Amino acid sequence: MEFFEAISAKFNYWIYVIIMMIGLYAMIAKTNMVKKLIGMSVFQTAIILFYVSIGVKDGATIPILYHDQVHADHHHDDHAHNGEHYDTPHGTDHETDEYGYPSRHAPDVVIDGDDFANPLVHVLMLTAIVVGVSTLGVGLAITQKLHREFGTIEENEIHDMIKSGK
Amino acid sequence: MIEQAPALILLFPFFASIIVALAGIRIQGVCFPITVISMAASVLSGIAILGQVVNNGAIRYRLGGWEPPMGIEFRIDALGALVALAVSVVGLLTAIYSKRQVPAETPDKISQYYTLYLLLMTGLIGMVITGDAFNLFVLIEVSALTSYALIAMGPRRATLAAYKYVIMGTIGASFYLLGVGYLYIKTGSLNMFDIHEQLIARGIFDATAVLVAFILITVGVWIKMAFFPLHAWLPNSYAYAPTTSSAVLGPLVTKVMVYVMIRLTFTVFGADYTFGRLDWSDIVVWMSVAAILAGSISALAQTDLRKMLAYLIIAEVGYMVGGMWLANDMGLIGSIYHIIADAFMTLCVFLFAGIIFTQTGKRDLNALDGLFTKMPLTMVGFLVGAFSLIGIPPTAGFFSKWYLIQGGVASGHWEYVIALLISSLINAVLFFRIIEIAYFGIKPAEGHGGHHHEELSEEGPTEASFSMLLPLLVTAAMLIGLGLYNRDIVAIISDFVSQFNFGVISR
Amino acid sequence: MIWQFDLIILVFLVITAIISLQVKDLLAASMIFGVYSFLMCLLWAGMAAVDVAFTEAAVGAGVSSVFLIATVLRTSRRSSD
Amino acid sequence: MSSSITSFTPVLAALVSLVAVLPIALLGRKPNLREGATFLAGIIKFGLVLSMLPTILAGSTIEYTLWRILPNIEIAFRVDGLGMLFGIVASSLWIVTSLYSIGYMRGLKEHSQTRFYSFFAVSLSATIGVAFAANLFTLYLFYEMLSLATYPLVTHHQDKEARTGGRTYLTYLLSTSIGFVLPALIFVYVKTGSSLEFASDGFLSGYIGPSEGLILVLLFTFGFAKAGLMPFHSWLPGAMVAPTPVSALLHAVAVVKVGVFCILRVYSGVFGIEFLKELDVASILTWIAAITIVTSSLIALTQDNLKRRLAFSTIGQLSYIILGMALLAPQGATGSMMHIAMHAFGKITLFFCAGAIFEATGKKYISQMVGIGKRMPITMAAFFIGSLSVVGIPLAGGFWSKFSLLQGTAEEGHYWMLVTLLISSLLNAAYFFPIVFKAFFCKPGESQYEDKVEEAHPAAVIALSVTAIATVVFFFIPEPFYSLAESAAAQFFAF
Amino acid sequence: MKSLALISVVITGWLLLSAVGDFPDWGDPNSPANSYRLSQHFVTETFHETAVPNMVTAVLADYRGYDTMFETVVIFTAGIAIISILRRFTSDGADAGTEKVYEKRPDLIVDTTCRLMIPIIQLFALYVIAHGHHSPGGGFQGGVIFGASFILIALSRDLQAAHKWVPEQRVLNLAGIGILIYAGFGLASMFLGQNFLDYAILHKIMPASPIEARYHSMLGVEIGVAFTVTAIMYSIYSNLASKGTMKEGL
Repeated sequence: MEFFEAISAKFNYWIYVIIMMIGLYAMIAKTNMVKKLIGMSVFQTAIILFYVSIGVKDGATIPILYHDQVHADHHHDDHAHNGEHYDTPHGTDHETDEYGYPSRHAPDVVIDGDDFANPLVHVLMLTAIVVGVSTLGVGLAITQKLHREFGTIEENEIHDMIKSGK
Repeated sequence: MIEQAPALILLFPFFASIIVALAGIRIQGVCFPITVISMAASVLSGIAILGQVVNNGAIRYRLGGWEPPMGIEFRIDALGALVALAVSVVGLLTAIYSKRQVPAETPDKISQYYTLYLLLMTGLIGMVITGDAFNLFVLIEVSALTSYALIAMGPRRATLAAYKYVIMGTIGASFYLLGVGYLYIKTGSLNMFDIHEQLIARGIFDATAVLVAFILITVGVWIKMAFFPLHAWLPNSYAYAPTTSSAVLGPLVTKVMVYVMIRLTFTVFGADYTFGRLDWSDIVVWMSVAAILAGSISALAQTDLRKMLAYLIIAEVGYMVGGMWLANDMGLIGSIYHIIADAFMTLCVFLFAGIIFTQTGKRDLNALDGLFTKMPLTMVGFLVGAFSLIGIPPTAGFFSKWYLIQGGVASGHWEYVIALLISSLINAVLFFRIIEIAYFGIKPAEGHGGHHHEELSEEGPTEASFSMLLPLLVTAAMLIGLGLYNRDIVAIISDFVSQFNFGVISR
Repeated sequence: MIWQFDLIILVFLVITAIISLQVKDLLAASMIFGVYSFLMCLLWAGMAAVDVAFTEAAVGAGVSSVFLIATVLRTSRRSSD
Repeated sequence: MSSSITSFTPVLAALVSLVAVLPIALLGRKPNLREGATFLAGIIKFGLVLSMLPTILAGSTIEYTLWRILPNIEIAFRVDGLGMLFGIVASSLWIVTSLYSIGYMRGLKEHSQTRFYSFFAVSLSATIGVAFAANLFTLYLFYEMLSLATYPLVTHHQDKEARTGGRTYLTYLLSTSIGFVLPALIFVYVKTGSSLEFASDGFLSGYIGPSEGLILVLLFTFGFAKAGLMPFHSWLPGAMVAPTPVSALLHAVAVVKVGVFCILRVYSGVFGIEFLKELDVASILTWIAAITIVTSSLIALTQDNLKRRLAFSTIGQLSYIILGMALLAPQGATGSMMHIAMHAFGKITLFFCAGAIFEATGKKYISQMVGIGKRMPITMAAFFIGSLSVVGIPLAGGFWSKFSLLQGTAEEGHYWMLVTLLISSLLNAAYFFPIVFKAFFCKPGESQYEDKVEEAHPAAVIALSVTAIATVVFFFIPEPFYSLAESAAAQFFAF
Repeated sequence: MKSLALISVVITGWLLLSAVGDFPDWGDPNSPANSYRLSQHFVTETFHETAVPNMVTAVLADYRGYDTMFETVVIFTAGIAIISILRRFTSDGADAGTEKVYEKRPDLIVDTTCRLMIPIIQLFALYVIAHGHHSPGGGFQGGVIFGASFILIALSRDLQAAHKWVPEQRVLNLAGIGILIYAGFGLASMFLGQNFLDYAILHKIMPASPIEARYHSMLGVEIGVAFTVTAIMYSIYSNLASKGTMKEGL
């Protein structure tokens, strides 16, 4: 069974490779342009899956502080709901920055690094998703323009047209 | 303001693009001046950056004030400053050139055109100056999307080429992204310099993941720069795109990707890893030889002027990749110098091709029939560019070849030297064919001393407009200037190169 | 997080990816691609990447599918492969 | 070592004709002024060159560094005996040739003469630049410049033949210079790391091994294809489609002599005689030269087109020079350097005559020149003198150079070479004298020329008589050239 | 082509898989990526440095705000690119028969449902944008949803109907303004003497401490992003759906 454990320890790295290869194959081998673009999206989502898998931590939750945690020992509960001004608890001797403002917000809140999933990869992947959809849109636009000019979205047919000088 | 120059070189075209997008739709007249002014400002800040770097070392600019690796930083050293300046100068020249071209070729989309143009500039300059591996990916995508559009605005074959480019380019960028991911999973960092430190600190140079990351990144960048086996997208894209588009894409995109390759290879992985541990330079140099020969020979087969030039770009990319992989300082200096020199050479010939296409309306070499007497200035500008591509002193092309061959000889890669010589001979054949047509016309004047071209000179095309001639001539002048002052440029480059002591790399 | 669920979703992902690339009717392909994206966002939600999942649900499963369908209806629905 | 003086004069001498291009091009509409500019430039050039002669004869050199172009490589000029000799020949003959070309071009009403004169001036600059180059890089620079500047001259007629000639011309010259010389140049640079400055006894010895040395020698020898060594000779006959002044000055004097000059420079200044002796290349080079000599002379015999015959004769004569140098003996070197000058004057006379005949009668072929001597006595007399000089018979300057060449072979004991030289002299006689004989002494019937043929345009006639007379004069006073050559040779062999 | 694809796929796949064995276990908290100070800092310090409970938002809009700005630029670029590729301002007879009146009779059920749904959708979108600091969401998600609501109008009625709300011109202005808002924050901090996008300095012009200045600036930035994304998403759809004529939708 430990073999299965060894697999299960990394299985979605394996499967992301499989999905990605499906997409790559479609990108190269398909002749229909829309199919190529679908393959492209599959390819990109597979990469995103890979990145997200990096950030996973066992026993970690979503990278958002929830109320009780934020206000574990924080005076103004209501301020958390609508992001109004946070000011430091009076009377406490927290270090301040050159403007006389507190240099750390709510210093009493203690956060353990292993409780939350790695937010960085999520940020990167938000960007990657947006890039993906932008590329998809441009690709589709080009496809429509080609359809307008050649009347087909099959790449090989277009090549034949150009060869035959149409 | 001077300490903000690193951001400004990027922000001028960036803000200009937004302004053009907003205002240009209503008042199309503002597009051109805004573009030129912003690019000029960008050039000025580029000069400021270069001055700073030369005087007091590499610049670090923290975006958002977060200290790296938390935040993103610009890290501009001699190499970055030089290439950034070159990019902005090429951008300015092409912007001036586009004055008549854009309304002629894309009449109803002027503002969109300039928006995309400026965004492309933003992306390229950002790629050069950024110090963050993932940010580089984002900027690659910015420049890629703009290039797709700039190409797809052309006629139908350009659209098809643009589609190919979309697919290939996405594969390349995704490979790069994957490579960064593989590095991230092993080092946990995204800042290029921090990644390098982590690789050393964790001592994981032997890890398979790092090797795979290296391969993925290299191949991805090769796809984007159209290195020989992966070049399929390039020729048609640049041959059929609108002339201004190819005049800005041809010189810049591939060269900037070469810069990215050098940056990643030396900054992220380090020379010791690339040339010491891996020691693939023999294979890669052979590949570059194949690239050079393939590019030159297929250029020889073309009758379409711009397609021929596009194939020459492939050969030139071979020069630079090979030069970098020669694994000695001379080769590296040569390929860096060639980035700059070739940017202007290619710009020169592409501007020429654009002018010819506009003035004569023909694509093939016959368009050049006896043009010497009709458009002397244009032909003079072209001659300089051609001589530079052939490698005739004192143009810049000769000296880049000089350094590259020097590196090849020093490292004993004779195949590379021979390939360089062959390709310059092929260039000589190509361009003297053109010169002959342009000088004497296509049909030989029979009999003794025909007064052939004087007769033709009445009708037919005339000299191009000032806005098109000026960039061409400036570029030609710069080619000669770069040649005569190559010593100073190489001195700057050596600042960058000298930090890698190739001598001690165990090969 | 429970890796058995993940495994099941991953298997479904592979299946949907293959189907959406094999089916000849492009409209169906687009729809199945939407399914694929939605499964993907489930998976990410399970991986504690809520923002990514949210974005994928909105962008991948939502808008991308609409773009694809628009293109398919505007060009041609049949695909030769 | 001889003292060296820093002076700007050599740069001026090289650049004056380059500057002259501007007025020539601007005055394109007024032919007289244009030619006046050409003359002025020529005279200034010649004056500048002559002004340096005493210093050189005094045994010192003149140097000037123009521009440091590469890390530790400069564009620099240095005038020494060899350079001076070549410089005098080229610049003096330019004046005569411009005179001649006025006659020729106007006589034939050639088109686009402005272009012709401009590029002519440019190529002269390049020639002098080569002559006064102080290091290998500068030499290469001007060598390439010359190749490019002469291309429009070769293709001057723009007809099919001219283009083919031009293509061959460029193909041979560029492919050899880029393919052979450039890599050899960079190899030398990488190996020595020096500034490529010519040293009187070479700077290469000690840096490279014998095998590399041999390869380098061959690369340089064949790389400078302007020297017309076989098998890289066939551009020269091809280039004969050019107008005769071009063939005369460039392809009898400037271009081809630049080729041999470069080879002499590289042998003496880069390798050094001593090192060449170590490499033991004398036999190979002499044999290459000898084969070229004999073959070209034999080919020349079969040519009916006069200019082509002259071209092949030139190829042979050039190999004399290389052979003389390859003997690696003072006498031989002296002879070969003198031959640069002597052959120049003789051969240019011959070309002038050929051009004059063509201009006056439109005839190119020897078989058509029977009895022409009666109609154009001056021309044919000059032709006779020129051929005397080339063959090397007394009363013409060529005798001295050939004499010392023979001396050199004898001293070094290369008897085969001695024989070769003699045979080739016989062949020379065999392909020149019949022309003269037919021209003057033919049976009344077979003369192809009736009365209306006259001498060519006076300018041309004057020019060719001047060179002919010069040839004779140099037989009686070969002094300047001889002393220059000897001093140069003395420098080479100063070990 | 297929064989070429197969070869490249097999090589790439083998390459990628060969490295998998080298990875840390899935979900390992001590893997370099998770244990390195970068992600640790983002987890533990974000709240203290920016007062934003949602780490993703904070990292997105502040630490890597430069990335996000260009992410927005990518969207903007895509919009402009699609217009420049596909849009046809002159109506030639390319797609004939569309010259008729485009106001087709909407289906009653669909129309009513959408009338009910769309306000709710837009309200939710605004919530997602505004509350991105405390809950999943932010400018992108909200913007996409907002754009989707317009797309829904165009789908349920017709493109023309949607155009009454958001004519093309206005869409583009919105997109540009969105980016200007984002970059404006950066520029403002530049004029106040700090580096580009350094929000902390904005406390000089905000009634807030530097940390809160970051907090509020992020909100503004997210709104800018939302503008652009909304506009461009709709613009892309309207171009793709009408094949660039902007006449008849789907």
